[in-house]
Amino acid sequence: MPTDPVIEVAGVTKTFAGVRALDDVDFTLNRGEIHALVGENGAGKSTLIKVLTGIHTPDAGRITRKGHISTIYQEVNLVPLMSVAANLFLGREPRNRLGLIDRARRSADAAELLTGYGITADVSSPLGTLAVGEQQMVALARAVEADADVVIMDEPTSSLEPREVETLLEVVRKLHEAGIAIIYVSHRMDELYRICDTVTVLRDGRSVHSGPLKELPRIELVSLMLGRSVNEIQKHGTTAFGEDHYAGREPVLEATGLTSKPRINAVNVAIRPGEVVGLAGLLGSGRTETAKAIIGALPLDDGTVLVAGKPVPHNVKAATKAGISMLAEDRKTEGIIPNLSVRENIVLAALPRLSRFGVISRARQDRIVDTFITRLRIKVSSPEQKVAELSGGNQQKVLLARWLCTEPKILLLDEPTRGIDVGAKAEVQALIDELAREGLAVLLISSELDELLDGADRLIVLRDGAVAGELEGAQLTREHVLGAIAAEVMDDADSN
Amino acid sequence: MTLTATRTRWLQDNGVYVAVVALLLFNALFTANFLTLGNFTTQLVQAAPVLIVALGMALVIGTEGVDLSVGAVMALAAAIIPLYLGAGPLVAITMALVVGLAAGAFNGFLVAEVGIQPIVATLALLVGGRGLALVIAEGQLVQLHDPAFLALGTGDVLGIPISVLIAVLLAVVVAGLTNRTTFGRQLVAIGGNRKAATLAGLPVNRVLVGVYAICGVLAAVAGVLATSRLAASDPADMGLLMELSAITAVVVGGTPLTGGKVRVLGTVMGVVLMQLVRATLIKHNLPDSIAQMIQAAIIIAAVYVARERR
Amino acid sequence: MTTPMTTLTAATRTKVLQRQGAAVALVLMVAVSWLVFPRFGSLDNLRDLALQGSFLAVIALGMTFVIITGGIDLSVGSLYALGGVLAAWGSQYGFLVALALPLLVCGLIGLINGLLIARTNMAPFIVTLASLLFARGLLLAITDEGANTYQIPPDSAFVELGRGTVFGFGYPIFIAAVLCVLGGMILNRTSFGQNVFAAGGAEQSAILMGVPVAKTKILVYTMSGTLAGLAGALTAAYLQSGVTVIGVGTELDAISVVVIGGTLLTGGMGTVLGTVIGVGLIKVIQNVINQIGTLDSNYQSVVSGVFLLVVVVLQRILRR
Amino acid sequence: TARESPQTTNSGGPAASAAQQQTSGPGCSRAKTGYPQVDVKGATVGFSQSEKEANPFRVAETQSIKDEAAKRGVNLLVTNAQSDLNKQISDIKSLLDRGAKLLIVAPLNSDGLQPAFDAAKAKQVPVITIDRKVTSQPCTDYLTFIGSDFVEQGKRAAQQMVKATGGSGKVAILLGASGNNVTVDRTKGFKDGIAGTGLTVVAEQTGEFDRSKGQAVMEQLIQSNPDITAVYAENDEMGVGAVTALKAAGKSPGKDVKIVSVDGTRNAVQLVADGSYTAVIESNPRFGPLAFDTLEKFGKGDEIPQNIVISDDEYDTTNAAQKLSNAY
Ligand SMILES: Nc1ncnc2c1ncn2[C@@H]1O[C@H](COP(=O)(O)OP(=O)(O)OP(=O)(O)O)[C@@H](O)[C@H]1O
Ligand SMILES: Nc1ncnc2c1ncn2[C@@H]1O[C@H](COP(=O)(O)OP(=O)(O)OP(=O)(O)O)[C@@H](O)[C@H]1O
Ligand SMILES: [Mg+2]
Ligand SMILES: [Mg+2]
Repeated sequence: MPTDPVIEVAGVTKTFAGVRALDDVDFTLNRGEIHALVGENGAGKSTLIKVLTGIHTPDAGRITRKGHISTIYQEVNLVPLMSVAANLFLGREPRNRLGLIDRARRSADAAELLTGYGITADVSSPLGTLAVGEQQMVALARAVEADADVVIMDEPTSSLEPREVETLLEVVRKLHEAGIAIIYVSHRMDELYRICDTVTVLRDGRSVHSGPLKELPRIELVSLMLGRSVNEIQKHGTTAFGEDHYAGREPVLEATGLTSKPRINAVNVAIRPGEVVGLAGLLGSGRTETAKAIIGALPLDDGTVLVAGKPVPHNVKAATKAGISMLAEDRKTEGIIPNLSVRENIVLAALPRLSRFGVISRARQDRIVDTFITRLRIKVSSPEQKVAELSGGNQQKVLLARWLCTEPKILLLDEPTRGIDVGAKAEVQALIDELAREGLAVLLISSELDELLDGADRLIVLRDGAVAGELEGAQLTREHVLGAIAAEVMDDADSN
Repeated sequence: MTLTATRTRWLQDNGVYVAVVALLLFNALFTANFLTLGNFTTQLVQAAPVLIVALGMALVIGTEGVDLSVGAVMALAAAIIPLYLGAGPLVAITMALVVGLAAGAFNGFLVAEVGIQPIVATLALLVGGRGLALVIAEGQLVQLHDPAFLALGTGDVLGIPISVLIAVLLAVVVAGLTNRTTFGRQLVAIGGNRKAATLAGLPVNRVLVGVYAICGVLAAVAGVLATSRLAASDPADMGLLMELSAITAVVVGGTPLTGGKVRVLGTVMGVVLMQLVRATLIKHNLPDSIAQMIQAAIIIAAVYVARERR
Repeated sequence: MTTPMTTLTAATRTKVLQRQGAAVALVLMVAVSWLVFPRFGSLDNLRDLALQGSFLAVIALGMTFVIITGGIDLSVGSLYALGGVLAAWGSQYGFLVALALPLLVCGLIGLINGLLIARTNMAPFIVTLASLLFARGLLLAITDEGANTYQIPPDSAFVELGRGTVFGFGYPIFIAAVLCVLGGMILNRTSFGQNVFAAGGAEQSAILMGVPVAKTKILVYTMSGTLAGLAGALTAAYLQSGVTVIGVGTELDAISVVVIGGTLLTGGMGTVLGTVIGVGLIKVIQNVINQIGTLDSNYQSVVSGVFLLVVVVLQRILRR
Repeated sequence: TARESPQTTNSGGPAASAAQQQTSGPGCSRAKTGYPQVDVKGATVGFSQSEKEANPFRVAETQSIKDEAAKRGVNLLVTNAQSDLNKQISDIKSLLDRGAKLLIVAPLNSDGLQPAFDAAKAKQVPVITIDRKVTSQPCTDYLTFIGSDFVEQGKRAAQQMVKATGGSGKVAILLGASGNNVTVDRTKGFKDGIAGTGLTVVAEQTGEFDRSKGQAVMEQLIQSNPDITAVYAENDEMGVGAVTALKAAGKSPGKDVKIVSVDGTRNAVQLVADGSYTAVIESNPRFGPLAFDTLEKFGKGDEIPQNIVISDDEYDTTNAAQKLSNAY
């Protein structure tokens, strides 16, 4: 491939309050290439991107840019209260003859544009009412439509389900054909190998490898990322779930008739101790809402939740007390408390257990925090570091730790491995496995089908907020699940 | 980290202390009769009620809230005192505190349960509360003569004025509350990210009601002390514009209005700084116009130094 | 398909109620007042209501923009008074000076507010609190500690700006109306307006989306200062003098009407129409308290407080 | 200057000091204004009060108007502007709207009520302003002003101060609220009054007419200027606050520090009687009888002087005990 760099980075270093996020990094993006940027959580990927786009100024080094860069950042960065259409065209609104914004045209254009991305939501409703995945697609559409020479995507698929991922990859391919250079960050190996030409591996802020991707065996890529030998890694598979879980006799969680119009309708979920139940479904099918309904965070029109046969009042506090915990999908707005330290974030939900007469026991708190930081390999400079300063994946681990230290009976996990690197992902999965074996009931929501198939003992498939089927044992195959999900497409065809 | 960065960071954290020391130095050099015990006592006594209110305000601000009604609550407390003073000072003080508690809990209820934005929820009590106090007092200032009650404002223990002792004690309690208790941790978590705190199963509403109730009680305590010192119940003027003084002191002391953080010692220093500024301006007999402009400049300077960098 | 249809209309109905909670309250208030107090509906009374509302509306218009960006402007009360004094002083040099001077000076103070807030990351509450003090101090300084009240010659053209009428309705009413229409248009139909929403709705995201957040904030505070100065100038023209004691607590009035009008104090959402309705509500309740007539003056503030509470609680309940 | 005849309709006590007044300026009659004749008895009269009835002066003022209205069989409408000038204009317009044929206005400020006066003029309703003189035209914009002369009050305070101190010493002035013309006038009168004596002003700081602010300011001043020998407070409340501050600083007010203030509230006069206060210049709030008399006379067609200065009493150590019942 001829070298025609559109972005050149030489010797860039960036330090945050003692953390060296980028250390003498060189990086070149050539015209028309799809360049994978990979590395463990906290390796410096997002920081490099922010340096490229000018959000951060590097402490040292040189950056050369040609042309216009358009970026999809790791966390959805749109304005939730503004309408979908306004978000799409913010900064380049269509005007009428008087120079005023032509709202009708804006809506029409937006609707048309989004249909191309498989989104049919009402473009005049506030963006915040869309599911996270849908928002991600809006962000994608916005970035792609902005006449860019370079498009940067920081984990664009982390909250997308398979069909959406296909749409996205299709978009990437089209961009590629149009000669646009792309930087693509993802922890999903399959995607990388399907679309990327070249790869740069970051480890601890240093660029450890750069070259064509196809020639690099997958196992070697992982080894480069983790800085461990190939042998060491071969012991693990792609997912790290064990086989069977011990399933207890009576369900510890019984949620029946959960209804919250118009989002979910008469959903039943029952989980036995030691069982991992997966929730499958398309984007916006109501998986998140189901989990929120169980924990009491969604106002219900109808439905009851029983824990160990006893009804639980419909609020988060009561549910938490009854032993239900939920790892929220949107860690930025519903998960981390940005001002607080890692330590404080971890013990937050378990405080009552760690204190006597309302006074916190320092020793017990530290013991728990240290345990989880080592066990989940959370990368922090110290437990006192502000959680907002951690990389996305490490924030996710902090949240997981928060829930594990409440010692719940039932754990609702909404996209638990979203944005987590391969190494840590395997650990998280192994952990889920271990917890289930210890008798925990787990509800697992994941957009990665493999994760669901391997991890769950039983799958509930949701469609349009209602249960469309349950799969167990031999039915747990890709084909069955896709079949159950895809029924929707046929339904749509029927009714039209 | 570079040296300048360290220095900026240090100044950012300790700017308010630096400012207090600078102002003390200025006064020691240029203000007549400043370095006297009597003068220091005066400054502390005048600062005590503001500090007590500011402590409550700091907690409220920590939850990403604000309480505009503190001045009105002080007036309510003042109005209550003469009604019950006949039954003894303890009864009167208790009643005043109960009213403060009720007012605060009401604010908390509006914020937590009804979901009204703090500034508006407490604005209602700011507008109506003083009116209510005046209705209770029938628009009259009442002179107080009960020696036991008045001792609260004028008495001292080992030379330290009682009101100053109470303020310091309360500061220590509030510091313990924020740093060492579940309640304190939950409070800043709510201020940092309320949605996340809710999903983490924290008793969000209970904590919010509690915080506003504490703020109400503290405002009432301040009202009682100020009333005792004035030797009169004066609901028309008691605590007028106290909300702004308290908020200023809290913010100058390094607690951000965006919530998620409470600095108790900083708040104490913020109160002391603003008190010193006022004293300096009076002692140098500056006209009101200049005094107000200088105050504005000092507030900006103090907050500028302590601001969070992006 | 009937079910989706009915849910749709029901949904639209609740949406209207949610958005227009204040409007519903205003219509109710007006209807009841009209029935109970025969003089409420008199043309004279309505003219006076509109005129009194117009000054507040001009200030609240600026405040609406500020609040939508997630900020707050406490300096408007002082700037309102300062604007009046400057206009009265300037009136000796003619109409243009009387009008331009307050706009320039108050606009400049607004600009400084904006610069401090946008460029140094200081909290709007505290920055504008400082300029509240500063502007009041400045006002006292130029009036010899309040001893001088500048008079506007009764026959000057400037007085006409405040006192002139069309069909008995004062010019300030029309000026406020035009400004509010313009304001609404700017908010909803220009990129600047969109930037205002974006800056308040999610500041970090807006920056990442390329919105000039700092510039937007600076503009918004400048606007708010200028409008407060204009309101002061109009008031001075109306009162024929630069009264030094006005504007105390006006910032709280302005904030309440904006919030009553449904604008979120946390930013990102709001309408000019809502603010106008909020102004209407506040002025109507004041008028009604007067119509009752027998209320003890101390009770009046209790009633105002309770009213404020009822409106925000109602709105909150409607929004559920 | 014509002298009004003393009023005798009132029993002694509080109203006694309202019994005399001086008048000045060219007269104003119904003939000159062309206003219709209105009988006070049975008429609808509007009273626009400026501030909340939350201090003794306002309470006594409103009460005086109400009492007198009841006595004369007047249908009285009352509004309160809650310290908001724009509201006072609305208030006055609404009083007119509600059918007031005569108006008594206690202006919030000397300037700025022109629109309200114009509205009254348009309806041919005579307006009497009380307690604070406005800058508008007497006889055209309003009928007459009944009230105290604030500059004069300051001068009289100065006289008392000179008498008590022997004309030498260091004075601290506790100013009223900034920007308020009562503050301005009482300061001017006092400074004029002490000019040429041995009294020097060492500090002047605002106590905003508020007792606790007066106390706080005094506490600061007595620390930095321990040699202050006299305090002039522009209202009683601040003066009483200063007494508390001085006592706490180990001074004995009334003796080593002389205190003179303006108002005539019961609390201050009591202190004078007790000996810990030097003198109080009264600012008489009992406008009721005089206001309605004036309206009656105007109705009859008599000429009304453009200024009617209500007479203010004085309380010092010689008379405070006897006159205590006059204080409000
Ligand atoms: N604003 C900040 N302040 C302090 N430290 C920061 C900040 N942003 C990033 N860091 C640190 O820089 C390092 C790199 O973070 P970065 O977000 O670039 O990682 P990443 O490779 O994108 O990880 P992930 O896969 O988890 O998203 C981390 O150690 C992180 O804690
Ligand atoms: N606050 C809200 N207001 C209105 N509609 C909402 C709201 N939140 C979600 N929805 C809608 O409810 C439906 C279900 O959303 P939900 O988040 O449960 O989907 P999901 O299956 O979890 O999707 P994802 O894959 O993004 O997690 C979606 O159509 C979404 O647009
Ligand atoms: Mg990242
Ligand atoms: Mg979801």
